[in-house]
Amino acid sequence: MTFLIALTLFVLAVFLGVELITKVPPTLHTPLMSGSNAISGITLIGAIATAGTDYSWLTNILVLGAVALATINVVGGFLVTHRMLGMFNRKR
Amino acid sequence: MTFLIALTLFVLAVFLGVELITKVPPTLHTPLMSGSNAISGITLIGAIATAGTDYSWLTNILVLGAVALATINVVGGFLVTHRMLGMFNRKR
Amino acid sequence: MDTFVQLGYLVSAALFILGLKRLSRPRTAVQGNMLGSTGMLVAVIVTLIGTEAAGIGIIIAGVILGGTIGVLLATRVAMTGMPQLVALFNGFGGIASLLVGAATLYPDLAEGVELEATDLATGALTIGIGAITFTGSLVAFAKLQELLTGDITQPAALRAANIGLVAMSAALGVLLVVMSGSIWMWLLALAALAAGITLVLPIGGADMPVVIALLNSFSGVAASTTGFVLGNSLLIIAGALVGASGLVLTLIMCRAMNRSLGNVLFGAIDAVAAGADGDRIYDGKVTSASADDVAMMLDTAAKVAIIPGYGMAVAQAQHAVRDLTRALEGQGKEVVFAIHPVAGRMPGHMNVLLAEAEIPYEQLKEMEHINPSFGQVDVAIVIGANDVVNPDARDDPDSPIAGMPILDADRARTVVVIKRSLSPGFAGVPNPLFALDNTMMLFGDGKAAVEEIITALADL
Amino acid sequence: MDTFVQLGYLVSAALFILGLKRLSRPRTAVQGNMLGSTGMLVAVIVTLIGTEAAGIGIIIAGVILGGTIGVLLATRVAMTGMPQLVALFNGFGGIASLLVGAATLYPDLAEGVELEATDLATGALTIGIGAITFTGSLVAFAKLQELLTGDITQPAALRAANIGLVAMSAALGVLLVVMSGSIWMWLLALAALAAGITLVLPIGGADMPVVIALLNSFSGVAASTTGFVLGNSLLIIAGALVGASGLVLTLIMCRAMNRSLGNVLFGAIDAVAAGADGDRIYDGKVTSASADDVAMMLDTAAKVAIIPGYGMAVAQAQHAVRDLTRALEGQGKEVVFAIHPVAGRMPGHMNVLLAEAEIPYEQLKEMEHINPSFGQVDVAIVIGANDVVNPDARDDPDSPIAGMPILDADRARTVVVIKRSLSPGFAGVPNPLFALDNTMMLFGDGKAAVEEIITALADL
Ligand SMILES: NC(=O)c1ccc[n+]([C@@H]2O[C@H](COP(=O)([O-])OP(=O)(O)OC[C@H]3O[C@@H](n4cnc5c(N)ncnc54)[C@H](OP(=O)(O)O)[C@@H]3O)[C@@H](O)[C@H]2O)c1
Ligand SMILES: NC(=O)c1ccc[n+]([C@@H]2O[C@H](COP(=O)([O-])OP(=O)(O)OC[C@H]3O[C@@H](n4cnc5c(N)ncnc54)[C@H](OP(=O)(O)O)[C@@H]3O)[C@@H](O)[C@H]2O)c1
Repeated sequence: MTFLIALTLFVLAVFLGVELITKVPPTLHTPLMSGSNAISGITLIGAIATAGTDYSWLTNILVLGAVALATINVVGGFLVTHRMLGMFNRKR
Repeated sequence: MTFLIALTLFVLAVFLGVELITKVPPTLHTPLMSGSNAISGITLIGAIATAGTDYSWLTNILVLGAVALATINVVGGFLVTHRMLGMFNRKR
Repeated sequence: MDTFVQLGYLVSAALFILGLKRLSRPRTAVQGNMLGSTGMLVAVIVTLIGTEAAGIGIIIAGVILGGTIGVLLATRVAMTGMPQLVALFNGFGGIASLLVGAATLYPDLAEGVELEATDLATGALTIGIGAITFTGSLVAFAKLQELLTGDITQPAALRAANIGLVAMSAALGVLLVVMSGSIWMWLLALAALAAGITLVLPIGGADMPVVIALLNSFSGVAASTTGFVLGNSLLIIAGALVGASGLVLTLIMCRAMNRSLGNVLFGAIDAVAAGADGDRIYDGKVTSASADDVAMMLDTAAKVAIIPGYGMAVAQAQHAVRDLTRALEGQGKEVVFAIHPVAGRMPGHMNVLLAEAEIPYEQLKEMEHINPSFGQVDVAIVIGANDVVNPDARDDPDSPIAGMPILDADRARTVVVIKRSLSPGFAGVPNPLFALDNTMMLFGDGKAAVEEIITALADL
Repeated sequence: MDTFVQLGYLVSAALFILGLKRLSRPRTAVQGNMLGSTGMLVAVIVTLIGTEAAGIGIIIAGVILGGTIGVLLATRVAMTGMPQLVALFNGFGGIASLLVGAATLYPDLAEGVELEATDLATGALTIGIGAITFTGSLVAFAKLQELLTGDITQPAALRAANIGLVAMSAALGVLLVVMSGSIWMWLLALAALAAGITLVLPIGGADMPVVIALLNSFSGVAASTTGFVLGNSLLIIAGALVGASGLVLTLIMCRAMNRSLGNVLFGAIDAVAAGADGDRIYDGKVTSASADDVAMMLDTAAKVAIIPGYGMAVAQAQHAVRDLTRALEGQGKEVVFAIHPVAGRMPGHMNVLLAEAEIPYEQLKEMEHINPSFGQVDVAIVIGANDVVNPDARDDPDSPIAGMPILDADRARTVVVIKRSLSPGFAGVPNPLFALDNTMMLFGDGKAAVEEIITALADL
């Protein structure tokens, strides 16, 4: 993938992100924030892909930290969002 | 560009197109249709890129036809949209 | 160099996106169209610079030829001819994609170069979809331009043939991928061209706008698959944007008519066949009136609603209607226009015509907004509209147009209907509105009739 | 194999998109979150299958460790602690991006392998933005968790330091690209970590939600640039989606407070400094009331509006408020909740709390809907809200919060304000509402005060 194709993907996704989020009701700001925050934990797959490419102790530690921290972000983020939304939904 | 990256671009653009167009007022259906129709004339750049890759008379004729027809679509499409929108806008 | 081209394509894609975004809001639509055309210009310039201009002669010849024709068509056509012109342009886009696909694949196929299966598959899609778009759009054009008139006698046979041809195209596409010979490519093109004709031929003229939007979506997809064949990111993106937006527009229109896409494509003729016995409904119940009668009725009215339809476009009556409006307003009456979303032959058709006649936008009321207040309307003047004010759609569940939302003109105190005869509108069904006690028919050409009313009003 | 991974990534990206789309509509939000997490699962599985699992031990250890901590944190936290937890998670995402960036670049940098300038540049961005996200989020967490309290004495100095550190980070990033040594990478990380601290430290606690949304956007961008470094399409797309949506959310919130982003980031402290002389406003004009007084007032009311604010969250008074509502409704009164978009410390904060107490969604009225009808409200009960009902924002153009839209509680026939003292809310400005003739203050903890009212009502 060339840099410019990568940039094209980036630009398309930015436009899409803007369109998806404009006009959310304030009620949903908090769950939307924590839900999209969980998605930003996608860096986890970067961490996984990086593991095992190098055997120096320094990179191994960096990678272990990256995997663990990104997992907290992902797992915690989705769970907490679910809990929050659950409170809204009991009412409908 | 691999096929799957191409497919990824396609999928992103489809999502984006859907988001951009949902909830257009009926008033704008006709100009929107002709405006997006003009954009579909983008195949013109495909025609241009194809010109000169091969010198057989058959491909040359195909390419000439493609360039001319796509140009009609592009030029005519944008112009006609502009005329239509002009009628709306005089009033504001 | 490649980086430069890619960067230009990215800028162009962004301009298309911003353009579409603005095109879909009334205030910014003109600007949106400008952005779109700027994007196209950027794309063309970048491509010209970026490719070895070996075929530059062909390119220049093609652009001059196409540009001239495009400008002539776009500037000469009357506003009423818009729908068919858009169909025609759309067809040209489709065949251009077909030709590009063929021109790219043909040399390699002819020389027996081994091609990737994905390239062959997307090439086959380009050719198939481009071909359907082309002939389908031409048929739509011919129908709207009334080059093709008269009833289609064998809709069922055409539909069967269409299914056969689409299946055959698919099979030929698979053969092209598997066997990789140029003969399959040409056969595929032929089958798909025939499929486009049989797809659109049996569809009623009233449904053409939906068909055009759908074919517009097709032409976008064809451009996009061309991008797959050429490895061109901008073609992929722009084509996909148009493909998606065309499909969304199609579905929005179907929803406005309360019909499914399948029903539009495969159900229209049956509906027309179903409603024919207008005589029984109209017999002895239709009140015919003169322009003087209408003027007297208007004289005592305080609130007037004008309902334009396809007939107003045919009669080019929009300027006369504007004059009538001004005359009535001069007498202190309130005049509004009730605009049905599918009045005319094209979405927004009435808005374009009335805007042309400089009727202020604020005076045009959408269906949902005006319907609840028809009870307060003293006189509803229906000019060349028919299906969009047919109470059967609302009241008779067995009507072929049952469920289509309508303007409740029949709830006005008095209804004046201006048309040339009792013949039906595009859905082909009779309209009980014409036989109501509070309806008076003013038979005649739309423009002439309105002008007569104006004169009669002045003479009162 | 690569095709398989790419296909999995495409599916995952589509799931994220659908997830975000649904998350932004109340009816589909739960489903949206499910789709998002499914997308993440697909991405992880595909990555595990697709990469040579050389470091599988590390991966498993990391996932188990992180997963356990994540589950514990997410299930243990109280609803009032949500904002800071989101900040914390966000910081972890930021540092993970930083670490991935460093782990990818470091081996090559250390061995002197020549790297593309674009890889180094996006690597520098990853490290810089990841670092700012990390420390910025930690400071936001500490502020919200009230680990960091007290006024920041030198906001101007901190801001100057912040500008210096950001400039330094940029310079170090350029050095990294040009000189390509690992030392620049570590220095860059340090400078950016310090920049994150100095960025968030001077910002007032009331503005933390905006800051968190902004840092959320940053963490998305950091993930996206990680994707550039690794050539990973999914990271690019998902990161960009979050980056854009975080920014849009930030701007929506700023608009709800009628402030610019620049003002939020660099102007908050001044506002707090500006409003201090509450004494003059309140002196001798504040009417203090007992729970019995309030109950008597409520007894004659027909329409009651409850306005919750941050204090209700602090007091955990939502269940008591629900009981009060039921009691009043039992006496045939109409009770509505007026929800200000930035009441509390987090957008939607009040909605979450009231939903927890099972107050029906239909009873919650948004600001624009309730404001025109405050004239018909007999008693407005303000529970722990302050800034969002400050009439100065509407009437005094010199007020530090001038222009922020407020709930027009002062237009109700009678206002009851429940809070512990006359001390200001988070904007730090005095509130003339408390000194109005038709306002009675019920001093005390929110929960206790509401319970007293319920008892008093029952005893009437
Ligand atoms: N707008 C769209 O986008 C769209 C899309 C798809 C389908 N359609 C369909 O098109 C139809 C539109 O309804 P509509 O009410 O506007 O039109 P309509 O139902 O087609 O009726 C038009 C009427 O105009 C009369 N007319 C024709 N020429 C005239 C002239 N020169 N002067 C006076 N009257 C004239 C005709 O009656 P005479 O021959 O007796 O004069 C005819 O009954 C609907 O069925 C709709 O579903 C529209
Ligand atoms: N929601 C968001 O997303 C968001 C985002 C950014 C900024 N903000 C800012 O946050 C503020 C929110 O306004 P607000 O009116 O909800 O809150 P506020 O203005 O911060 O006032 C909260 C009040 O609650 C009282 N309180 C605290 N603990 C209490 C307890 N245990 N029992 C009873 N009362 C208690 C406090 O007074 P006492 O100490 O006298 O009791 C205080 O005056 C606004 O300035 C807004 O701009 C919110």
